[in-house]
Amino acid sequence: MQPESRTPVTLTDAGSGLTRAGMTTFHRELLIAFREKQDVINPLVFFLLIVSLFPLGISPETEFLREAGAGIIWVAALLAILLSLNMLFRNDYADGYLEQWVLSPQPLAMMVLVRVSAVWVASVVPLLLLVPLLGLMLHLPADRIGVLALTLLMGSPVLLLIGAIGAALTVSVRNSGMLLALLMTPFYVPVLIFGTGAVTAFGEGASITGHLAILGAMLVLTIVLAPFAIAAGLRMSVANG
Amino acid sequence: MWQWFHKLGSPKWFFGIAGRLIPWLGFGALMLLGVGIVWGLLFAPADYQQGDSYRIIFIHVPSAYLGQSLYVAMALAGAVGLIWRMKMADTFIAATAPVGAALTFVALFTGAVWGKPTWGTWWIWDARLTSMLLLFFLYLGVMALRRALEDPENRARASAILTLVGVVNIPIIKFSVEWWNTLHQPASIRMTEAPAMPASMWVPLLICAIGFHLLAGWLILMRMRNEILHRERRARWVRNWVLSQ
Amino acid sequence: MQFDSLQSLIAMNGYGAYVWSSYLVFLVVIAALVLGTRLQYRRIVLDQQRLARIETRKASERKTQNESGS
Amino acid sequence: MSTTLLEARQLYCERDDRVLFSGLDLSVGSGDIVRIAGPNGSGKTTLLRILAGLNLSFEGDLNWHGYPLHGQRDWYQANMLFLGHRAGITASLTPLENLRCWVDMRRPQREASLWEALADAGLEGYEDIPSAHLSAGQQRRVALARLYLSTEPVWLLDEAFTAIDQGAVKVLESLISSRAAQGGAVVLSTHHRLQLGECRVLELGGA
Repeated sequence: MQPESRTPVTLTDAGSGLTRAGMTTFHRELLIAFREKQDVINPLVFFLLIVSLFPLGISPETEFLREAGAGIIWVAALLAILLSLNMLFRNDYADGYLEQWVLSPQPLAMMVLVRVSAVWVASVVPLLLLVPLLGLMLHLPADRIGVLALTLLMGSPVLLLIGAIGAALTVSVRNSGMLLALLMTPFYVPVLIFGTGAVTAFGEGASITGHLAILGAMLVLTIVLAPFAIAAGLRMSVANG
Repeated sequence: MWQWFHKLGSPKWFFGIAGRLIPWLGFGALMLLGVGIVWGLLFAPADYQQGDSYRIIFIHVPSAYLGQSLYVAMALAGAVGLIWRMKMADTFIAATAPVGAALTFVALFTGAVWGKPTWGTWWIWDARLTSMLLLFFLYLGVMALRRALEDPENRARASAILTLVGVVNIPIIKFSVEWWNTLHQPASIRMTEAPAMPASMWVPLLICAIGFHLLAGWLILMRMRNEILHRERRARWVRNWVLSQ
Repeated sequence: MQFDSLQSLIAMNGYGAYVWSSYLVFLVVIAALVLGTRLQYRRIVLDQQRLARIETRKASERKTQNESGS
Repeated sequence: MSTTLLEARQLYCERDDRVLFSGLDLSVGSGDIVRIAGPNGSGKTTLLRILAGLNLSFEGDLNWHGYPLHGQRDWYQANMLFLGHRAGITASLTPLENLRCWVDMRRPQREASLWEALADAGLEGYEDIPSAHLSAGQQRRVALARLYLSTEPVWLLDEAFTAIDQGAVKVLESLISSRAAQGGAVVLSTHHRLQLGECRVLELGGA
């Protein structure tokens, strides 16, 4: 056992090693997602489940499915993302790593953005890959599936970032699934409206640039503002451990 | 002005001021609401289009307006609480959330009931009613989050963050619901803005609106006093006050 | 006065049910709020009075013990 | 004269309506070791979390190198290591990955020194198995390995080594005293009877 610790005591100033820390967080998140496959598979199965319920519940005719298909897929994606939210911070809060992560010298808002984008890649992109399959299941024409996938591609980061605010606020609360859904639903409505609006507009042959512009605006607004709210929420949740 | 602002922060001083204000607010609310509602119900002329069903406006519009401005007030209190770490700000949020939720519910219910005679359905997905429904969820969210967090410090900071995020989203929600409504709603049954009202209609409405504000103020100040008594229960002045009751 | 008799006031040419139900709900909600606030107030005051009594009794017991003890 | 690294003045903290401490002053300079003592629930953890900048619900002020701490948060966190009750080890990652993630977030170091630190902490041969298969004591040793790698001058250890065996306690004592000798400062609370050189004791919960 080597008693003397080899490393000298050095006083450093902050603000160094941001990219390295970002890469580590991103890499770590993907690694955990790969190892804990269950957290990634659950939202996928949930997504598939919900979409296949609607034709059974309402009616399997092509005419209805074609008209309602986009809305069904959007609502199902929204709920699946809501489900994958507690994968974000809950495990790290339980084993104490969240404390260490909050106490790292890097600016927390940046780290949060990197972490949420890693979770987006790990658990939401698989959802998007499933969209064409589900679109065909709901008899959507190919070009409309393309527009649907595009709106989901722009809308899902907004859903995840806003949901992460709720996740950060409720990470210290036991079984907060329902609370999270209640907190976040009102904030999801605008994204849902413009997401499905774009697809229906495309169906009627109208131009969708307006909708995509607004979705893009929401995306940029959320990317800039949400990380600060998430960081504040995490600092609050970690305060007395 | 600054000195007054900081005095506002001390619970004991606020408790005294609120104590003196409450009877006036209560009496004023009773008077104004009494006059406004009686005038609106009995003396205001019937609307040539909607007949007497429009009389619901005298409680629908003020409660809808208050439901929204109380949420904005909570967000402001949240910001003050976060920036200046003022405990009284959280007392305000704790007191206002239920009042705001109740008024938003009243607005929702009266709006729906008003829709029945006018359009034959109990609930229409009209832009304003839908955004009021979402505002109601926002209130429920704040109250549920506050109940879920035991630690007072966490509860204060969490509800401040949530109300601030909420207030940023309220215009976005309203805009997108308005836009969504024009897309799906044939123009004919769009809930019209308050029609150009003759004086005999908007005067009672104004009186009711002021009455509602006093009513909300009365309720909120009372609830804040309760909150202060609970939070400062170990302080000497609270003990003396409680024993003197 | 728009209505000449009580019956016509209640009927309000057909809209009575909607108008009065709205005002009733408004009254019920406000009454619930006021009642809730009052009960909350009474509960807090009673709790603290009980607590204060317990503490004063305990303090007096401790005082008598000290006197008897010393 | 040792420069004062961390200084707390007139700290007051109240938790579920008990006053944990009020008017508490603490000045920690380089070379100091301070042990926070007191019965359970006397606010040891709360005080350490306040000093770490995690817990913000207190009155009084907290200075780092003479500057108010809340203004210097990133600078302070770059020079402070906090280990709490929970080891902060992710179960699905191996000890090596845990250590690498932790070090890369703070002050990246060579891969070889990671292996050395794990070996020093007595985890030879366990570097590559998922931490879930490690015992609680071994998971604590991964946290111990962090101390080997840490170049931070200030350590705040809040009962960080509950489940470790006698051998590891010896290692911990030497690490702490060598950190203080090299000009760092350690503030800790622990159940173990640690034979530390000259160590000031701050008694809590005396009232």
